[in-house]
Amino acid sequence: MGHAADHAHSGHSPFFQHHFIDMRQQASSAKLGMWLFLAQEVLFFSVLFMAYFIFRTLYPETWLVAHYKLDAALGGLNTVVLLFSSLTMALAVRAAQVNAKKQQVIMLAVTIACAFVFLVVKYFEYMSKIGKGLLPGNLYSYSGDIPGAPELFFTVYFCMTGLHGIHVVAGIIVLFWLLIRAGKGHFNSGYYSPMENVGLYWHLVDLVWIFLFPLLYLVK
Amino acid sequence: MADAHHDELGAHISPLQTYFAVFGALLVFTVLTYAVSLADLGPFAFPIAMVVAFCKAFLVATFFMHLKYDERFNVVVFVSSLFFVSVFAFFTIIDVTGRGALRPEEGYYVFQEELDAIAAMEAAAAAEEATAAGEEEAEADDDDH
Amino acid sequence: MMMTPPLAAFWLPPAASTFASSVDNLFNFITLLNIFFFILIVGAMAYFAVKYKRRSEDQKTSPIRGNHAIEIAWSAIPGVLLLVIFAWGFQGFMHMSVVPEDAEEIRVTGQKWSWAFTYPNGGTSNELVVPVGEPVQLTMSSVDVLHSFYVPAFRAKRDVLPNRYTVLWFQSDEPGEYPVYCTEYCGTSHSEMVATVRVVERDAYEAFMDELGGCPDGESLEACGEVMYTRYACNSCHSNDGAGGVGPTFAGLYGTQRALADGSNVLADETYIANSIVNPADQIAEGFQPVMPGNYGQQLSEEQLNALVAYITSLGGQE
Amino acid sequence: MTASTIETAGHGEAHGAEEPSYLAAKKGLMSWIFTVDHKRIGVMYLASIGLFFLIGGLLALGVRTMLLNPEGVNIFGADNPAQYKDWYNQVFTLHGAIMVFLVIVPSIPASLGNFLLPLQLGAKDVAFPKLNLASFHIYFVGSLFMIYAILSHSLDTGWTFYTPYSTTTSTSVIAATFGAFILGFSSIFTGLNFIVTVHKMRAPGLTWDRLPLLIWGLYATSVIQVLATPVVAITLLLLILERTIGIGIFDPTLGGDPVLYQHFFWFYSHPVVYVMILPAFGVISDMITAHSRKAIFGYKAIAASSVAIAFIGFLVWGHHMFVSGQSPIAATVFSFLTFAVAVPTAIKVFSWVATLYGGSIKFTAPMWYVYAFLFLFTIGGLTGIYLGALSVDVHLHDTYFVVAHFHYVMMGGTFFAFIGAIHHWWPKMFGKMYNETLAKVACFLSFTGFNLTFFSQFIMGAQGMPRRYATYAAEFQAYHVASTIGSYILAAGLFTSLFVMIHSLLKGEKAPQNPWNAVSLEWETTSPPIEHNFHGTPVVTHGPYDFPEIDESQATGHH
Repeated sequence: MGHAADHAHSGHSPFFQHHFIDMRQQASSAKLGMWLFLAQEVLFFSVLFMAYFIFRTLYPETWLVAHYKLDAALGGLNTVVLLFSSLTMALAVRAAQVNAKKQQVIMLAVTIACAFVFLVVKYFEYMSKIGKGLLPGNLYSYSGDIPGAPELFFTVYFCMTGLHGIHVVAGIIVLFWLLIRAGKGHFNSGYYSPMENVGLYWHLVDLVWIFLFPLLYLVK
Repeated sequence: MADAHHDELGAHISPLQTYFAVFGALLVFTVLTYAVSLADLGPFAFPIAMVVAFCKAFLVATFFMHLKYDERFNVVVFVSSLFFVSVFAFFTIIDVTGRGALRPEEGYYVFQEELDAIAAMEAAAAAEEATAAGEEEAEADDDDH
Repeated sequence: MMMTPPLAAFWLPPAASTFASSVDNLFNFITLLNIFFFILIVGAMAYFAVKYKRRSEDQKTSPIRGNHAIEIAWSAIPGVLLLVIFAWGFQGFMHMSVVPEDAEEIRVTGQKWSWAFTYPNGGTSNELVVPVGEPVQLTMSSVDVLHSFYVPAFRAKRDVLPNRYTVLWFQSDEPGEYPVYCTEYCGTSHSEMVATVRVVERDAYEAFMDELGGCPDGESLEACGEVMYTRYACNSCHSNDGAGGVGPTFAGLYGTQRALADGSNVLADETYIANSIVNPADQIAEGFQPVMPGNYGQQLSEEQLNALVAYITSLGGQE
Repeated sequence: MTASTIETAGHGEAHGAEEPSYLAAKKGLMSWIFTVDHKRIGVMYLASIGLFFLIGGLLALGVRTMLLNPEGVNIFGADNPAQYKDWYNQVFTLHGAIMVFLVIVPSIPASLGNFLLPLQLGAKDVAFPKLNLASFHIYFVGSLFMIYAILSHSLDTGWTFYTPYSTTTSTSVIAATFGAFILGFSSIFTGLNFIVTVHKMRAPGLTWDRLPLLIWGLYATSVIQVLATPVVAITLLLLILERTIGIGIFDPTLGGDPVLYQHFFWFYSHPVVYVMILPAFGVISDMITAHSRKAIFGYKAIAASSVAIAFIGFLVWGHHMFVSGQSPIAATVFSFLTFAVAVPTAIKVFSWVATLYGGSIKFTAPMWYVYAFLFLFTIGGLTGIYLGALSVDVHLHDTYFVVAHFHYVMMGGTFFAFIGAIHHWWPKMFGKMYNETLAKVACFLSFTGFNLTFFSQFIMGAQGMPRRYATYAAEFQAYHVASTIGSYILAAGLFTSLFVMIHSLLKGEKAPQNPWNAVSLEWETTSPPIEHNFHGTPVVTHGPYDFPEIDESQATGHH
């Protein structure tokens, strides 16, 4: 295993934590931790997906009619924005791997900008729904006629996109933290765990949206 | 330790082209999903949309999230989370859809809305039949002449 | 019907339905198996405790770390026994789940905290009377939260859900009276959400049904109201002697000025009393929660409602 | 010790002997509250869990006392019967909620697990020490919400928060469920930390087949915590939204489905039963071997069965819903899988008993608890068979039979193992020995009281006594009285245990490094351990149960 050699090697990084043997063990532990966290996130979202499928099965006509109330163009725009932010996030990690400091900062900044665009678009969507009374559960007050249980469709819509939106907001916060650290030049080929793991988180947020978009906006 | 394809921690460095190609593919898939939703595919629309979404998810997980080059166990973690979601979904759905299995005509599982919807559908069908019958009668009358 | 084996007689209440014997036999089978395995395990522990008690500090121990044959045996044998139990339980459960075609259907409504039984002729009571030797189907729903309908003597239980019907059936060949419990926690008086099921001959069942339609002939309105007071379980929340409860007492109610939760006052006359029975949420008395079910208007016939009002009026107040 | 084949390599031996223990390394309250030392965090969990166990236990005594009479005993001075019943409902709900969310779920993993896992792995700490501290702080905040719920409007839903009752009652459901939501994250982060630590931080030579079985138990537990807890977290969040803005998912009047709540709830809450019991299996394996000087019988079968139980445990939640209006097809599948999970459990019990064969059994206090555990858990497990069988469960569901069954498993199983394990590792944790005789008296009292309390509940349950009843039919009174008397004896036993512990802390003799001559890694450091656990990195060359007394000359060459 060559502990002694690795130990000496790990001395390079000021971010080495001494209960680990070396930087590789530290990085792979952090990454496994992140994957477990993502597994947890998948189960977290799964309940809402379950609610979606069950009520869709019970009220197919509601789902069919109600989904036309959502703006597929805005949803599509947000999909492209998030996919692009995923690309820039991946490029930011790559920039750390190849020691390109300036590129890290640029890519992170673009990622954050995309996240804000996503939220702004979401804001306009929400405002239009709220204006029409297309709201969850008891708050539902839409004057038009949607068969079945439209309250539940909008409950599912707001819960799913709302929880996703909260994840985007949390993502923005940690991305800013990364941006500051990247600006200070903390990340390089030998240490970029925070960048990599935030990246994984951000891609998962993207993954969830990849399913939300067709399920809510498009599906018949 | 670091060479053109690996960083100091021994992780794989993907070439830039890979990232751009994946992003391109994701855009194509997005357009495809949209196109599928416009075309009238009936019962196939949903499975196709899901297959496309899974393809996109696969691309993101494999290349953007580096699962292709990652430790196998991380793949196991992610796949097992999906497995347990499917267990969760499978059992809950066999219950929800199977509650009326024994004597459905007696309504083990009835929401008022459903009853209303069924009644409305039946009324509409009856009305349609009545008009159709009326037309047939009219046609029959025509023939008589 | 099979004799109740002595083991079941100790553990289980008297059996009074057709599928009870299947449940009891399986219960006994599991009990015997359990006693066998319990003695085996605890016996071995006790034996080893004596035989291998440490006698000296450097006592040598066996190097055994496993034995595939034994391990396979003690996985496979319980596995097979468990399969048998599963199949047996499944068979009994299917018997309980599939309702015979010709069952007598009685509607059950669960509400906090009483049961109402509506018979084929439309009569409603909070006593369940069923004909002996005939399958009876209970089609159940709840007007508020979850309840569960349980008759220990019939080994029958099923949850009662709001806005959905669940079905439970049984056939009892043993005339008698058996307790009914609610076994899904439903709030304050969950433990008093009990009723009686009376298994009677067909004639008596039909006579009981006929009587439910209205007040019995020749009885005064007040006396009939008193019967309704218990039949519809008004007494589970409203006392007739001034004692406190979930709802206001009826004693001394009539003719008084009632303080309402919204701060206003109202005279407790016949109109107020009748309206409070039919639309309980309309005028909530001060200090009480709006928890009374709003479906008595459908359950009570007009005559029964009048009788109940007459009874409450007779309980007093200044006049 | 002759058999110590654990070598220390690397640096640090020079300044070894004089290094202070983790307890003495730093001083002051802040050095505890903000510590990242897994041992101190474990001790803080132990203290908090003990405190909540005391509160939950007193509530249990309240429940038992109120049930002495069929009409109830008005020990809290309620003004009228309705208020009395409301209070009874609150007392049993709080007992359940506190015991489940604040005591049993974190019990062994968060306290002993935190303390022992890195030690048994030969690591300096868990993989993410700050996250570990965060888990404890989250637990603390979650418990504050629970306490707030109790003190504001109490809680009367039962610990399961079934809808629609929980969305309509006037008690503090929001505070309580939000507390449980927060506690869930404490559980998730602890599990995540443990999994990474087991995968990445094992000492050189500590291969998967040399892990102590406690590690296997904790590992299987952690998998459940990470994968099941998020489901209940979001479910409770939906419940809160249901109560505040009426989103309708569980509300039948809006087309929602109250039974869906039960699916979401039990998808977590059944696996979490194994979160409660699997670590107990682990400590029992470690204790039974050390005190009988035998290698465990069927190491691989026990390790594999822990993982199998964790896995199959995810597939059986519907057995809580056999009478809920669930479809008969689903009920059948769930019943079948429930029996499938019984097999690995049976394998474990048989293996423990077989481990005793040919051993050199010393009846120390921990071994008394092991025996009590085996006795009680066997009853708990065997009575589970009745409840898995569909037709019998219809009769027994929601009666005292179920109450007795899960107390035999959770209290008789997990808690007796937990208390035994506290005795076993007490010398390591605090460097003090305890009064052996008094500890055995406590065990005997607890054991006797426990059986009296809960065996009578089996009988009245089978006779048809429903659970969660504030008042009951007179025919059940004899059983209730027996049960209540038993609970007082049980309480006497537990208070004696508490006294043993406090007495040990104040007046106990100094403990040697390895009082039981066990051979897993935690005994290779001082008692109590130094702050960084080991001087240098330990190297493992043998299994966790290779005791020197084992007479290898008798080996026939194959197992």
